Amino acid sequence: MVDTTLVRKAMSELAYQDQNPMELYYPEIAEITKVNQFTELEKWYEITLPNGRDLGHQPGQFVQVSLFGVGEAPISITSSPTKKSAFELCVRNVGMLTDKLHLLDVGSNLGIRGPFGKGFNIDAFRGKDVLIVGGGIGIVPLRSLINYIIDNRQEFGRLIICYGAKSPKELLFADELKLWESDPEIEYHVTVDNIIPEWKGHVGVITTLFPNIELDLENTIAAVVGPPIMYKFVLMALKTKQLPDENIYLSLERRMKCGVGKCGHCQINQSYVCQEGPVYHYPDIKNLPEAI
Amino acid sequence: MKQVNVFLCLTVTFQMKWLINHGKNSWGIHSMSKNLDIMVKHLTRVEGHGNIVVNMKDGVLEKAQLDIVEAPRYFEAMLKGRSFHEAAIITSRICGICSLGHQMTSLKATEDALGLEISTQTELLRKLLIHGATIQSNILHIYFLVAPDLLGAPSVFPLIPTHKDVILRALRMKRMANDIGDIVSGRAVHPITPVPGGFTQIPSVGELKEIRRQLVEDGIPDMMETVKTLASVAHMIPNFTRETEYISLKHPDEYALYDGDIFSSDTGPAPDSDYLKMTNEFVVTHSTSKHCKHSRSSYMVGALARWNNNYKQLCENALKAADSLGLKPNCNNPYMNTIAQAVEVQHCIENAISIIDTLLDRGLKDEKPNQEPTRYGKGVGSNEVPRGILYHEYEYDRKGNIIAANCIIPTGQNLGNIDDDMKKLVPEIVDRPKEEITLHLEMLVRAYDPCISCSVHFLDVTFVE
Amino acid sequence: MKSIHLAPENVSDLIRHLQTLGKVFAPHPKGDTSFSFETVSDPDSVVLDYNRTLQSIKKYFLPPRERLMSYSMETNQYEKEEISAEPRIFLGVHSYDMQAVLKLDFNFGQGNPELNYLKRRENCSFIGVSFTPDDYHFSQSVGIPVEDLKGFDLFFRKHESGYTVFVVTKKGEELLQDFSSLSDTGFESDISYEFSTQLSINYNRLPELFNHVWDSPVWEEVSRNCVGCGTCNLVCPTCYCFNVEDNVELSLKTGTRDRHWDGCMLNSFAAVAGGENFRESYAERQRHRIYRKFKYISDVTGEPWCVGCGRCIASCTAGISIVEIVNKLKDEYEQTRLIKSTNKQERASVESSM
Amino acid sequence: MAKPKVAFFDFTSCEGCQLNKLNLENHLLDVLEHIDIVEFREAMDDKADEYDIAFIEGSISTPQCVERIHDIRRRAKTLIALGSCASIGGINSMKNLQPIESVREAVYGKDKYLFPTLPAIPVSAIVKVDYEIYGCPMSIPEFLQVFKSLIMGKAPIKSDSPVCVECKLKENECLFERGMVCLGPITRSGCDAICPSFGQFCTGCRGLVPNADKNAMTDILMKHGLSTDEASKRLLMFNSYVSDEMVN
Repeated sequence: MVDTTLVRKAMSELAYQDQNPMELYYPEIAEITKVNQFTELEKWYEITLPNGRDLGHQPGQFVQVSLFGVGEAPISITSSPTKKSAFELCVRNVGMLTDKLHLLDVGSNLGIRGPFGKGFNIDAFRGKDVLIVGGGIGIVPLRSLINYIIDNRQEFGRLIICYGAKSPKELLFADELKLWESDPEIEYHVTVDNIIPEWKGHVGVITTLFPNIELDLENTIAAVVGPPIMYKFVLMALKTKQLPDENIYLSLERRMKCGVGKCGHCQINQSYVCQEGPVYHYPDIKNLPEAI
Repeated sequence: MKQVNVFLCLTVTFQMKWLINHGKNSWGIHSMSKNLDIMVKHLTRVEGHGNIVVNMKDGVLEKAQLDIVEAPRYFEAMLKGRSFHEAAIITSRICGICSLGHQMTSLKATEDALGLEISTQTELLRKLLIHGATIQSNILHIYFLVAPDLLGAPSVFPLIPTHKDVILRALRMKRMANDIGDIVSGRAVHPITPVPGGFTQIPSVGELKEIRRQLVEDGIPDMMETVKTLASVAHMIPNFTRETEYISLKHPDEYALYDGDIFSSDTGPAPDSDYLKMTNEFVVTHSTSKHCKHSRSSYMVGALARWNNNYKQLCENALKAADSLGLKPNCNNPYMNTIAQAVEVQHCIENAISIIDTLLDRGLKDEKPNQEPTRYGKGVGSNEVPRGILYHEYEYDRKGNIIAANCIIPTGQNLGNIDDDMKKLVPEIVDRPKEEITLHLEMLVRAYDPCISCSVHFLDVTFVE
Repeated sequence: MKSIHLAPENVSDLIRHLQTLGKVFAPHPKGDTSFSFETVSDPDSVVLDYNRTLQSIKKYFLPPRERLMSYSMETNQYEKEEISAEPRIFLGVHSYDMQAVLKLDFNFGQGNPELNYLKRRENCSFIGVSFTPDDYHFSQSVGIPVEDLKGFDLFFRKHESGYTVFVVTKKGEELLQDFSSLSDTGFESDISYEFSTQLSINYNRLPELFNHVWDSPVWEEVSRNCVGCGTCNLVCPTCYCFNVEDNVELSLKTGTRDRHWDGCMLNSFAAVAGGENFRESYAERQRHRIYRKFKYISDVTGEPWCVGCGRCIASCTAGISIVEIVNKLKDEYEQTRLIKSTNKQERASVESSM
Repeated sequence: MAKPKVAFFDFTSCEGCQLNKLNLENHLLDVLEHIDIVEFREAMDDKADEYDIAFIEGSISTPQCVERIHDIRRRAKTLIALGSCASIGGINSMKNLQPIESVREAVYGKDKYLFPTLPAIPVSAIVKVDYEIYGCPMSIPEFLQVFKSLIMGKAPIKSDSPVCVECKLKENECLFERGMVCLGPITRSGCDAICPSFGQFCTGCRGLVPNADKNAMTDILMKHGLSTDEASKRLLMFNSYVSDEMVN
C-alpha cells in the first residue's frame, strides 16, 4: 500500500477534495474455477477471488476484467449476489480481450477490478411484480437479478421473464431456462427472431411477446437489457402498455476504459455510465438525447 | 517524352543470342560437342520472375538471357506536375534499398534546376548520410547475400547457429550504419529530413557524438574482423577477368561519392550535364528496359568501377584492406565488386568519423533550407550510390512543378556488362557440372548487387535439358 | 500585498535560487514560433514573455503517456509504477493554465480520487506571470482575468522596467525567503488588458444557453470543415480523457499497461466492441466537446470548464473557433426565440383583430 | 507449441519494407525465436506449401499478381498486407491517375473487371486481408506490435486516429505554424508522427483515417496556400487508389 498521508496533506491544499486518493487501476488476481462454452460465441466462467472473498456486488453491476498483455474490458456480472465465494461472468467474443479470454480454461488467472457502477435498485423491485425484458446477451446481467429474485422469492411479486434471441442456438443458460420454464412461480416467455423449422416456440422480435402479458401497471417494475437498437422498440411497447416510466430500469452499454469515472469514454451527456449506470432508472435518462 | 527506366533498379531484362562462330580457342574446342540448357527461374521477387536461360547446342551458345519481367511503375509520369517539394519524396520510393541515393540525386537535380545553393553544413551532412547508406548497403550485400555463397549455405538463416558471432557483427554494423540514417535523416529507408536546399532538421551535437562513438568503438574493430572473415573465404571468389570500361564519379579532392565529374576509364572526365553522352541508352528489342553503352558495347558502374577509377583517394586502411583481400588496381574481375564494397566500407567508416569531426569543429547551425528558386529550368544530379552512378534530370516550370523527368539507374547501366561477362564466362566454364555453372552465373549477377531482390538467394534453378 | 521588484537581468538569478528549492519548469522557445514548458537547465533560455505554450502544464500531472504498471504474463504478477512527488516549481504560468490545473484537481480529486494525478500534484508551487492577450486568448470571457491570482504562490507582473513579483501565499513567501527582502505594495490592477476575442455572452449565462441549443443547426454548420483530427482535445488544458493499452515485450513474457491521452473528437472514442459508435458524426462530437466545456461539468461546479487559453482555436487547421461556435449558438438561439415570439405576437394580433 | 510458419512475399514495390524488416537488427534474432520462416525470397531459397502467417508487400498490378495472391491466400491462415503499397496501393497508385482505360483492356481483356482502377491496387482489393501494417516504409514498431499480437493469438490494435494525435502527444510544433501543409489531420497514425517530428510534412503514406473528409481537408490545404490542383495532388500522393470505385 502506498502511504497516503503525504497525498492527503497535498489534497488539503487542493481546491476540491472529498476523500482519500485511491489506487484505481490495479486489479486483483482471480482464478477461473469453472468454464462452460455456451455457444460458439458465448462462454461462461466462474471466477474465484483470492481466499474465496465475496465480490459483494449488486445485480446489474460490472467488473473490469484484465488479461495481462491484452488489456481490460468491462463485463457484466451474471451471478446473483446470493452466490457467495465466487461469481460468474458470461462473455461474448466480440473484441480483443474477449477473443483472448475465450482461450482460457479452468485454473487460468485473470485480473479483476470492481464491482463498478450502479446495479438494479433492488429496493424498488421489492414487493412488486417484476417484468424482465432481455434481448440477446442482455440476459447476462438480468440473470443476476432473476436468480436473486428466485433466491428471495417471497420478497417479490410475479416474476415475468421475456427473453429474445436471434435464433434458438443463441439462447444462453439453456439448463436454467428449462428450470425457469418449468417453475410455476415464473412466467417465462421466449422468442427468436428468425423462423427455424425445429423451433416450436414463439417467433418474432421481443415486443411481440408483450400483447399476451397482462400487467398490474402500478405494481410492476420492468428491468430491460438488450442491444442498443432494442431499447427504442421495447420502451415504445411498454408505453403502449401504459407502464409508467418510473417503473422502468434499463442498463446501457458504452465504451469504458477505467470504470471509475475518469477516462471519459462512457459519458452519455453529463452522465458517466460507469458511475451512474450501467443500470439507470428510466426517468433519469429519458431526457438525455445521447442515451437511447 | 523519354521513357524513364526507373524500374531498372527492380527489373532487369536482357536477352542475348549469338552464335559462337569459331572453335579454335581453349573453350571452343571442348564446347563443340556440348549441349547445355540452363533455366534459372524466379530470379526476381514477384510474378515477373527473372530467368537466366542458357542454351548451348553442339557447342554453340544459342541463347543466354536473363528476363525479369515486371510492369514499369511509371515514375516519370508520376513526377509530371509535381512540386519540387515532392520530387525527392516520390523518387526515393523508386527503390527502398537505394532510397537515400535516389533522394540525394533528386535533390541535386532539383537544386541545379532551380538554382538553389546549399550550405557547407548541408553538404557535409549529406556526405555523412551517403557514407551511412553505403556502409549499410555494402554490409547487407556482403554478409547476407554473398556470404552464404562463399560458405555454401542456402541463406543467411542456417548461418545463425553456426556463425552467430559473424551474424551479430553484421547486424551490429548494419545497425550502426542505419543509425547514421535514422539520426541524420530521420529514417534509413525513405529518409525524411533532406529536402531541396538543406535539411528540415539537423541532428544534435550529442547525437553526432554518439554516432562517432559507435563508428570508433564498434565500426573500426568490426571492420577489421570483416576483413579477416572475408580473407578466409576469398579463395571461393571465382577467378574471371574481362577487359571493361569503368565509369564513376571522380573528384579532385576526395574519393567521389556525393560529388564530382563523370569519369570513364577509357575516355576520361566529362561534366554531369553530359550524362546522356555517357550513358547512350538504347532499346534492345527483346527488353522493356534500355541498355547503356559508352566507348564499348558495355561498361560497368559500382564499387569496382569506383575502385579502379579512384582507389588512390581511399584512406590508408582501406588500401591495406584491399591489399589483404587481393584487390589490385585495374581489377577486371567483376566478382571482386564485393571485395571493393568491403574496402569502401572501411573508407566510409573512417571518412564518416572525420566528417563528424569537421561538423563538430565548425559547430552545428540551425539553418532553414534554402527553398527560394533563383531560376526555373533543367537540372541534372548525379551521385555514386552503392550500385554505381545514378542520374536524375528534371525540368521545372515557373511554378516549381516538374515538366519532364529522366532517371538513369546503375543496374540498368550494368545490364549490358553482365551480358558481355556472361558471353565470356559461359564458354570458359562450360565443362563444369551444371550446378556449378549455374552457381557461377548466379554469383555473377549477385556480384553486381543489382538490388536485394535481383541478386539474392531465391534463384530457383530448373534444368530443362 | 508583499512584493519584490525584479529587473529583467535578475530573473535568471531568481530561477537559480528556485532551483535550489526544487525542480523548476518554465516556458522555452520551441520550433519556429512556439513555446513549451520544459525543465530548466539553463535559466537564460527561459522565456517569460510568450503567448501560449503548445501544451499546458497539465502534461506534468497527467502525462501524455503514462505507465500504469509492468507485469509478467507468466506469473500474472505486476509491479506498480513509482510516482515521484519531488518538489516542483512551475514558473511563468499564465492565469488560465493555473485555473485549468485547479479544474483538473476537481476531476481527479472528486468521486474516486486518483492517486496517480494527486501524487504528482503534491509538492508543487506555481509562479504566475501576466501576459498580453493575442487574437486567440479569451480567458476574461470565461471569468479568468490576466492577473487572476488563484492557485499561484507568486505572481510576476510585467512592467517596462522588469517585474513586480507579488507574494500570494505563505509558500510563495518561503520561495523568496533567502533571495530578497520583501516590500509592501498594493495590488491595484492599474494595467488593463484588452481581449480582442470575446464571448458575446456572459459566462454565467452559458449553462442556460446550452439548455436550448442541443438541436441547433449551428453544430452541423461549424463542423462542415472539421476533419476530426482531435487536435482541439489534445491541446486543451482541461481535457483529461484517456485510453489504456497493454504493450508486451518481444519476449512475450512481460509487458506494461500504459495510458495515453484520448479525445472525444476521435473516431473510436465512443465506439464499443460490438461495432456501435455512439457519436458517429463530427457534429455530434463537436457538440459533446463544447457541452463538456460549458454545460455538463459547469452544472455541477458553477464554472465554465473552458479557461479561454485559445489553444484549440490557434491550432485548428480548419479554423474552427470555440468562441465563434458559442457566439453563433447564442445568435441563432436568440433569433429563433425572436421569431417564435414574433410569431406569437403576430398570431396574437391576428387573433385579436378577428 | 509449434512455432508458426511465416512467409514473406513481395509484389510491385520498392522493397523498402523488406529492407526495414532486416533493419530490425536489434530485434531480428528475438523475432526469429518465435517463428519459423518458411519462405522469404529476399533471403532464402526454401518454399513451403502452407503458412500460418503470410506477409504481403507491394501492390497488385498485373494479372499474374492476381493469380499469385489468390494462391497465397488459399495457403495462408492469416494474411497480412505489409506497407503502403500492399495496404492502400501506395505510391504506385499514383499511376492510376493517368488515363489508362485502353491499357486496362489491352492488359486484362475480358478480365479487366478485376481491375476497375488499374494495375496498382492494394491486396485487399483482390483477397481478404486479415490485418494491415501501414506506412512507406512500414513502421518497425507497428510491425512488431502486430507481430507480437499474432504470435499471442490476439487481434492487433488498429489505429484509427490521425497523425495529429501523435504530434500533440509529442508536443511538436504544428507544421502549419511553420507555413507548411501537412496531411497529418486525416492520415492514419501509428508512425509516431515521424515525419512531422523531423520537421517534414506528412505525405499521407499510411492512408486516410476512417471517415476522412477529403473535401474538408482540401479546403484546409487551400486555406494554407495550395492551389486546388496542388491540394488534390498532395492528397493523392499515396492515396490514389479509391476503394469505392472497386465496389462497381
